[in-house]
Amino acid sequence: MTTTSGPLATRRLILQGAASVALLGLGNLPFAPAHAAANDKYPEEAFKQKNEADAIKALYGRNAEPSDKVKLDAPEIAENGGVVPVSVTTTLDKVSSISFFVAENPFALAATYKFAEGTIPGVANRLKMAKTTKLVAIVEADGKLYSATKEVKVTVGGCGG
Amino acid sequence: MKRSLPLAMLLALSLAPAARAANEADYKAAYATAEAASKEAAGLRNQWTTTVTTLAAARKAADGGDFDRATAAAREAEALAKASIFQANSEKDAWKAMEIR
Amino acid sequence: MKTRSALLLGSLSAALVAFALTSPRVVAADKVDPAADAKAFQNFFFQKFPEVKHEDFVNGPYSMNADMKRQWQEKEEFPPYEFALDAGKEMFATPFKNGKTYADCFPNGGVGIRQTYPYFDEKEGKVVTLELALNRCREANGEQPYSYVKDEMASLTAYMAFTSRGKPMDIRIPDDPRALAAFENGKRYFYTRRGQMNFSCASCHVQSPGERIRAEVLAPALGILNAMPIYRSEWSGMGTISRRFVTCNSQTRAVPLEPQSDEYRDVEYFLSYVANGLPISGPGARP
Amino acid sequence: MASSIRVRATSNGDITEVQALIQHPMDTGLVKDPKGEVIPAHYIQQLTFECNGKDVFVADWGTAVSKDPYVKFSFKGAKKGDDLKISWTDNKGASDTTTAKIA
Repeated sequence: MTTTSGPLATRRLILQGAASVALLGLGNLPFAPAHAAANDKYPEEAFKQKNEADAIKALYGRNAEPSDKVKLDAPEIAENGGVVPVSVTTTLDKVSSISFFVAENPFALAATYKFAEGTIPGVANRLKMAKTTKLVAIVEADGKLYSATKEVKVTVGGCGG
Repeated sequence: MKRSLPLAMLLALSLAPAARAANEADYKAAYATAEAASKEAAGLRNQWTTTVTTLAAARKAADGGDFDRATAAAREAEALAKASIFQANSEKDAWKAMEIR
Repeated sequence: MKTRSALLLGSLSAALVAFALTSPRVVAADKVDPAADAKAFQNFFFQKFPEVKHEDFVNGPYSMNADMKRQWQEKEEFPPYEFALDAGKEMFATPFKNGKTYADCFPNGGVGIRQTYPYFDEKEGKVVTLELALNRCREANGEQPYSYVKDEMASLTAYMAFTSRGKPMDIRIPDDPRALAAFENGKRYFYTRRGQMNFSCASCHVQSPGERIRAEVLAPALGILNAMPIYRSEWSGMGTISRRFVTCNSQTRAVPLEPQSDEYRDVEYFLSYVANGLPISGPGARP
Repeated sequence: MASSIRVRATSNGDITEVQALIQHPMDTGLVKDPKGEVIPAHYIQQLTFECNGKDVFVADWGTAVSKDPYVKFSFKGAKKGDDLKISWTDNKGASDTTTAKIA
C-alpha cells in the first residue's frame, strides 16, 4: 500500500490532537470505552495485513468466537465480484464495532464500522471480492468478539471474447 | 467432400518444403494471401477478432526474424479468415433455421 | 484450426437440412410481416417461461433467477445509475453555446418519449435511434457529438429513459418497403451466427436465457433493450445500447462494427418493435 | 458542482434510517489502465455521520469497498428536521461534506 503522503500525516496528527482533546474535554464519551485501537484513529496497520487472522489481531488484538446472534447476509453466488451486497444485523447489545473480512482478497480487512450509543447494531454495504472466498463478519459487543462466516462464490462473467 | 480436397493439398504442400526453414519470401507470400482473405472477410462485415490478432502475431514474428513462426501464423490467419468468409456466406440462408416463427 | 471449420461445416449442413424440412411457413410468407413476427416472438417467451409475468421480461436476468433478483432489489434501493441520471437531467437543462437546449430538438421537450425510439425516418429512408438523434441535435446546434459508448451519451439517454419509465414500448413500422427491409435486416442480424465462437444473438438470448455463462445469467431477448442504458457492475459504469452491441460482438470474437452503423440501428429497430407493449424500465442496473 | 454524497435519512419518530451513496472511484492501486500503467490507490478511508454534535456512526474503509460506495445503518435519538452531517476523507487527503435534513 502506498504510505500516506506528507500533508495527510500532519492532518492525522491534528485529528489525533483534536480527538484526545475531545476525550478529555467531554464528560460522556461518544464511544463506549472500547478497545483503544477501535476508536477514532484509522486502523492503518489492520488494513495492511494480508490474511484474515493477522488483520483481526491487528484490529482487535484477540480472537472472536462464532455466534448465531450475528446474522451475516451475503449472496451465495455474487452477481459481480466488484459489487457484492453484504449486511450484518445482531441481537447482541452494547455493540461498539462491526468489521468485515474477505479472506481471499489481497488485504483481508475490507471495512470496519464504529457504533455510538443509540446506534442500531447493523450495517449494509457493497464490497469487492477478488474470487470465491470466505467472508467473516465480527461484532464487538461489550468488549467481547462474536463472528459469523459465509462462503461467497465469485467468477467473471461472459463467454470469453 | 469439397473442403477436404484443399486440405489434402495444403498438407502435401507443407510437407514438401518442411526440410528447409521458411524464409522471408515464404512468409511474404503466406502473409499476402492471409491479408487478402482477411480483407474479403472485412468486406463481408464478418471479420473475426482472432484473424486480426493472428495476423498481428505473424507480423511481430517476422519483425523478429523468426520466419518459421511468422509463416505458420500467417497460414493460420488465412484459415481463420477463410472460415469467417465461409460462415458469412452460409449464414446468408442458415439464419432462418433459428428464427422464431 | 482445420477441425474448427470442419465442425462448423458439419453443424451448418445439418442446420440446412433441418431448415429445409421443418419450415413450411417460409415458403408461403416471402412478404415481411412484422406484426406476426412480434406475436410469435412474444408467445415463444411467454410459453417458454409461463411463470414469468409478461412485464417482468424487461428486467432481463432478474426475471430468470430469484437470488439475483434479490441482489438487484437491494441495489435498486439506491441504484448506482443515480449519478448518471442526475448528470443527464443537468445536461438537459444546460443550454448549448447558441442558447438552445436538447428540449428544443425533441417533441414534448424530450420528456416521456423514449418509448417511441428508434423510429423510421421516411425522409432519410433509415432507422433513427435515440442516441443518433441526440448527437444530431448537438451537431445541429454547433456542438461536438458525444462518443456513443461513453458516459455523456449514457447520462442523456438515462434521463430520457427515466422520464418514460412504465410507458409501454411503442415502435411503429410505416407501410414503406424500406422500413420493412430495415426490420428484416435487423431480424437477420439478430439470428446470424458470427465470430469464431459461431454464436448469434439468438444462441444466447433465445436458446438459453436463464442459464449461466460463468457468473452471468443470460437475459431473455424479449424486452432486452427496455432497460437501456444500464449501469453494469462488470464495467463499473454506464453502458449505452451501442456499447452493449459492441461488447457482445467481441465476446463471440467478432470484430464489432462502427457504433450506429446500419446493422446496429436495424437490430435495435427489430428488438424494440417485438417488445412493443412491454414497459420501459430504464435506466437499469445489471451485473 | 453537486456534492459527491447522496443521502436519504428518514425517521419513523424513534429510529432514523440512513442510506448514503458516494461518488468515488475507490481505486485499489492493484489495477492497470489500458496502457498498462498501474492506477494509483485512491479510496475513501474514513466516513463520519454526525448528528446533534455527536458522531453517531464512523466507517473506516479499505480498498475492498466497491466503487461509488453505499452504506446503510439506523440510529436512535434524532427526530424529523434534525441535521445529519456527513463527511469523508480519502487517502489523497481529498474530502467532501454535506448536511442533510432528516425527513
